[in-house]
Amino acid sequence: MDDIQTRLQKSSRATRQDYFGKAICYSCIGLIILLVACILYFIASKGLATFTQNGVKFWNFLTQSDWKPGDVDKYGNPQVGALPMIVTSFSVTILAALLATPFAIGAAVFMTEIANKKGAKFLQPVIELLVGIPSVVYGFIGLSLIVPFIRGIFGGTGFGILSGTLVLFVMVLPTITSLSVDSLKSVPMHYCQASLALGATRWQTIYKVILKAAAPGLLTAVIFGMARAFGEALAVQMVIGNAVLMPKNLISPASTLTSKLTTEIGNTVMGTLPNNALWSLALVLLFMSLLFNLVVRFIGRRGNIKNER
Amino acid sequence: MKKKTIISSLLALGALMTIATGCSNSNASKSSSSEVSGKITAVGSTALQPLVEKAAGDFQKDNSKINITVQGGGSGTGLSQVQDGSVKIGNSDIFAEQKDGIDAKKLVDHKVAVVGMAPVVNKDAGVKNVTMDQLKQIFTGKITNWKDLGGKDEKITVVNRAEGSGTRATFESAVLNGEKAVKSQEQDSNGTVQKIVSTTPGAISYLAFSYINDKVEALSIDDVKPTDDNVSDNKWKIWSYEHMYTKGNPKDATEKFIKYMKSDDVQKKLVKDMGYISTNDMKVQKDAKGTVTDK
Amino acid sequence: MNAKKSDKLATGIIYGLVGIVVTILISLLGYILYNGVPDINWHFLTSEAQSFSAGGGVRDQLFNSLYLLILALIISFPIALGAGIYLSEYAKDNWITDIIRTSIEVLSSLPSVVVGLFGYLLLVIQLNLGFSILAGAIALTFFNLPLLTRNIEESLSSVPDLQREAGTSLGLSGWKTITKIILPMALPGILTGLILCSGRIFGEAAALIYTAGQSAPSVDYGNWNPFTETSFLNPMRPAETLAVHIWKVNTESVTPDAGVISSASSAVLIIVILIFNLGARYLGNKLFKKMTAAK
Amino acid sequence: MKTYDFNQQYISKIDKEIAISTDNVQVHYGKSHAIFDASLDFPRFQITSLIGASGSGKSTYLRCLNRMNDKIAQVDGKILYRNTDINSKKINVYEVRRHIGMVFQRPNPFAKSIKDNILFALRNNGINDKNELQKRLETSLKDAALWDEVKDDLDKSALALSGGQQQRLCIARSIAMHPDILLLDEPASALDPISTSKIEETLELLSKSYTIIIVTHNMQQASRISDYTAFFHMGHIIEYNETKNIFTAPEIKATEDYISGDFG
Repeated sequence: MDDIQTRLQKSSRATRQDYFGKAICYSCIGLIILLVACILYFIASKGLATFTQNGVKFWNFLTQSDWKPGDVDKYGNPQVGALPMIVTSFSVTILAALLATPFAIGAAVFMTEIANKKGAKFLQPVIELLVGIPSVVYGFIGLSLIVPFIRGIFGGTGFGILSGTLVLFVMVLPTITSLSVDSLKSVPMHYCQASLALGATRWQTIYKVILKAAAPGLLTAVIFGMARAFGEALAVQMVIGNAVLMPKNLISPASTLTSKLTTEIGNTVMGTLPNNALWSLALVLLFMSLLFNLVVRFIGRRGNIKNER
Repeated sequence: MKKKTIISSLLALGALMTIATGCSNSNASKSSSSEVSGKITAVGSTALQPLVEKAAGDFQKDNSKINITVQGGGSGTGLSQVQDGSVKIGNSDIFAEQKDGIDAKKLVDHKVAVVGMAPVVNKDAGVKNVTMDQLKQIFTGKITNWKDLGGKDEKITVVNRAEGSGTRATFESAVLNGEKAVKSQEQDSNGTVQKIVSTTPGAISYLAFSYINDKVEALSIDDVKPTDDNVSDNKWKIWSYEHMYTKGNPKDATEKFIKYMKSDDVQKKLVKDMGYISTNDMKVQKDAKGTVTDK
Repeated sequence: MNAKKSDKLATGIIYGLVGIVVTILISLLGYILYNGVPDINWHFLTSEAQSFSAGGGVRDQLFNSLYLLILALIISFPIALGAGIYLSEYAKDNWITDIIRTSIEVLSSLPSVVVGLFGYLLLVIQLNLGFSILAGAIALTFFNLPLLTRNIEESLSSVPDLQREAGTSLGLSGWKTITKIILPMALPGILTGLILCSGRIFGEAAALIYTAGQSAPSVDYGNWNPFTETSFLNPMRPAETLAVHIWKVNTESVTPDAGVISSASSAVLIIVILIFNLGARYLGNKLFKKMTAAK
Repeated sequence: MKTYDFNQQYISKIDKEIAISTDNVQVHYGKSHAIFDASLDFPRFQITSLIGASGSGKSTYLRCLNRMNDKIAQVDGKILYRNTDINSKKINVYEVRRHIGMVFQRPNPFAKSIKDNILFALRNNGINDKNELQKRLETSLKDAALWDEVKDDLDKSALALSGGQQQRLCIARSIAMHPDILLLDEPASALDPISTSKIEETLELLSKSYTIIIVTHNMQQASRISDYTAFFHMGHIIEYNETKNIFTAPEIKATEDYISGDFG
């Protein structure tokens, strides 16, 4: 009796295990936070140097469209205007996501709700396989198939936002699809059964019950896809033309943040304006994906609240 | 639990390995025997990288105590790292004097090869020869159609090289005379440029000799053909050196390796294999400002 | 439009979309395999890459890719596991958790170029790791972490709470319950996530160009001591992976058979991912069966 | 819906040895108050039923008794077990749960073999003696009336068993720990009548050596197997008495209405 009483009050192996486990998990999380903080700090400190050390005005950086970090304009100001690249980056990302989303969700619905097991079993690995194709390969396929195709139809050189969009469309398709499949699968089976039992057609069930319940997950899938598109460098670089020009239409050569970054970083000297200006681009890239994230989280949260009500 | 232990012990092993290699590195550079030994890291120009890599491989066969690591990263990277002293050799396509932020006085230049570059056009254009002035007008955006040069009625698509790249610096200093290039597509690498020019009608760009093949049309300038011979006596004006920079005069292993790079073994064989021109074959020399003098 | 008609129409549209997707996917895979497979042979897989002569292989690149993948997983998996457990089991619904989740999402949306450059700045230059496998593996960890963490969290959360209650009601510590009861049940899901991540790592190039480097120095496959310079296990050597090799061959290489090497390498890459994929799937199924079915 | 006066309460005194008791237990889920001033004494080696409508708080209350609500609710008040307030922060909850076991509404065997289901927690509690483990495996399965059905398939996955077998396995798993008290949260609600009656038989056997507290929806079940019954309504304990008294002569109107089916 007394023995049990004292054991109730004393810590045991189980308590120590729990402390141990918690310590491990907390340090892992801590490490991740540290990494993120590190990245933010390093890139911010490098990227802000353009403005603090080289005296470039932040506003000019965002709104001007002349990018020649090595040269000065007639007033003696460095020419670092990133607007064309920002606009292009956004255009290709959003267009690619717009294009890919219906296909991806269609495929995901097919795999989870319509296809028999064999169909889904076949599609799944194929899609997972595509995630692993290196972007270089996409780039070269884009260069040898898509660019001539666009040139043949729309004229011009074939390089431009449209080609970039098409390449990115194929690249983000597997990402969005496989994540959409996950989120559709997580909708409880009984939702679907209940709806069917009430006499709803399959499409009504999919549209009104399943897609609605999975909406936040689908949104996340699209964001992940967009994130990949936004940050994609090597493939886009090959088909977009890399000209720092304000995009006038979808088939004129343009340049994204990432393509500029990869083409030039190796040629610049650490600590000089051309180098810092590139880090500023990286900072913009970082900042925009951050913003992206927050906006979508916000939307996702509102969606959740609505669903609960 | 077993899995966890394996993972953690592997992690620990990894950490140990890191530390140990760190130690062994410093040991290696300290120990000095009669035979020259040491560790050389060469970083920089991706264009020069394969040549140095191959030469380093051959070199190490006879000098097993010297360990050479060759890495890419670009000319800017090479120059800034050798200036920092974090590597022994900085490979560059460009004179250190031409780079902002590099104090060329501290660095010693070792020219290991000469690379010639030629304007290339898509075969469609129907032009095989231009004058230097026409070439300049194309790249500054004053001539925009091939028919002005006696070719097809086709718009000229200028594909420039990445700003700050050695190739572009060489081309602009030889052709543009200080004028600014038209804003246009830019590509970083020879391979991509070659592919784009060969597939895009009306495209013009420029390539190192070694990348010119029968898929693109290399232009003659003022009826001078882009050949190694024409480069060696400066009849062909668009060429540059491949540099290996050291901080101060090279010592020990580094000295030996750079000597090897300049030796006939490398210059007569590897340099040619790579499509470069040997510095020994040059009858003229160029300084950082682009002034050419007889050797 | 009545419900039946719209049902048919919608189903038709979905079939149409899927048809297009499948066509794209299949023709893409077919294109790569058709172009590459005929050139894959034993010689290609087991010989060294050549810088400027034809007939090079991808032995080192293939090994580097695998080694890098394994190192990256060794580093990132335990961290992701801890973080995933934290998020699914310990995290309370408050602002701290919000911040944590946001940071993980930020990490996941980081463009690979940015990760590469960050790795270059911090690992290669500041920490003086040089272009090395270790630097590459750490850079890959940045990609892996958010994906793996999310996947592990989801797999853990999908294990019914009843299992947790079963564990705790027996007086087991929370940690034991998680590691011994919940984790094994989540294993098939975690495994699938690992495959997806591995596939991504395998194809990653942008982040590695600046961290693991673009050169594949010849290594000694008989030297099992990871602390020596020439050992194939040495994590401090620069290592060009298959994906980076494809990039390099396509952009800068002067090898005459660059096209062949590139398409064959792409095919090899896909086949390796395929093997991986099927293997892990088989393993996952087997695990799942072992847990649920009679022996 | 009829309204009942929660102040009207009848708690009978227990003159037997008490295994566990609660003193003014309050439970809050966030802002909502789920259990009000619950004070009960549970007699040793008896079966006590907790009955009441859905949402009356009986399951919540049961889960307080071995601290299963720790992460989800705020529990105040005292829970006395062996003269110790086990609701105190200083108490080692893992020890509490070792002595007060629990079986849940839906069977939740681990995804392990039948044998490992029973032995897993034992091994983790430091019991490594092979003979002892074998003995406990056998007796617990026998006590849960499962031994005859599974003795040849001990290495089979527990998930391959039927629902009723799984639930009895869960009971066996709990009693293998040799607890003092066994809490059961509607253990038969997900099962068919045959499995249910098997479980009831098992419980009656077990009550010889364990104190059993069971939440049930099924009033026949409560009257069949339990010695004492407590009636919960909207977070309040309305009446607590010997089962036969509750079912034949309830003291409070609400109890009577509930039992006669004329409720709410």
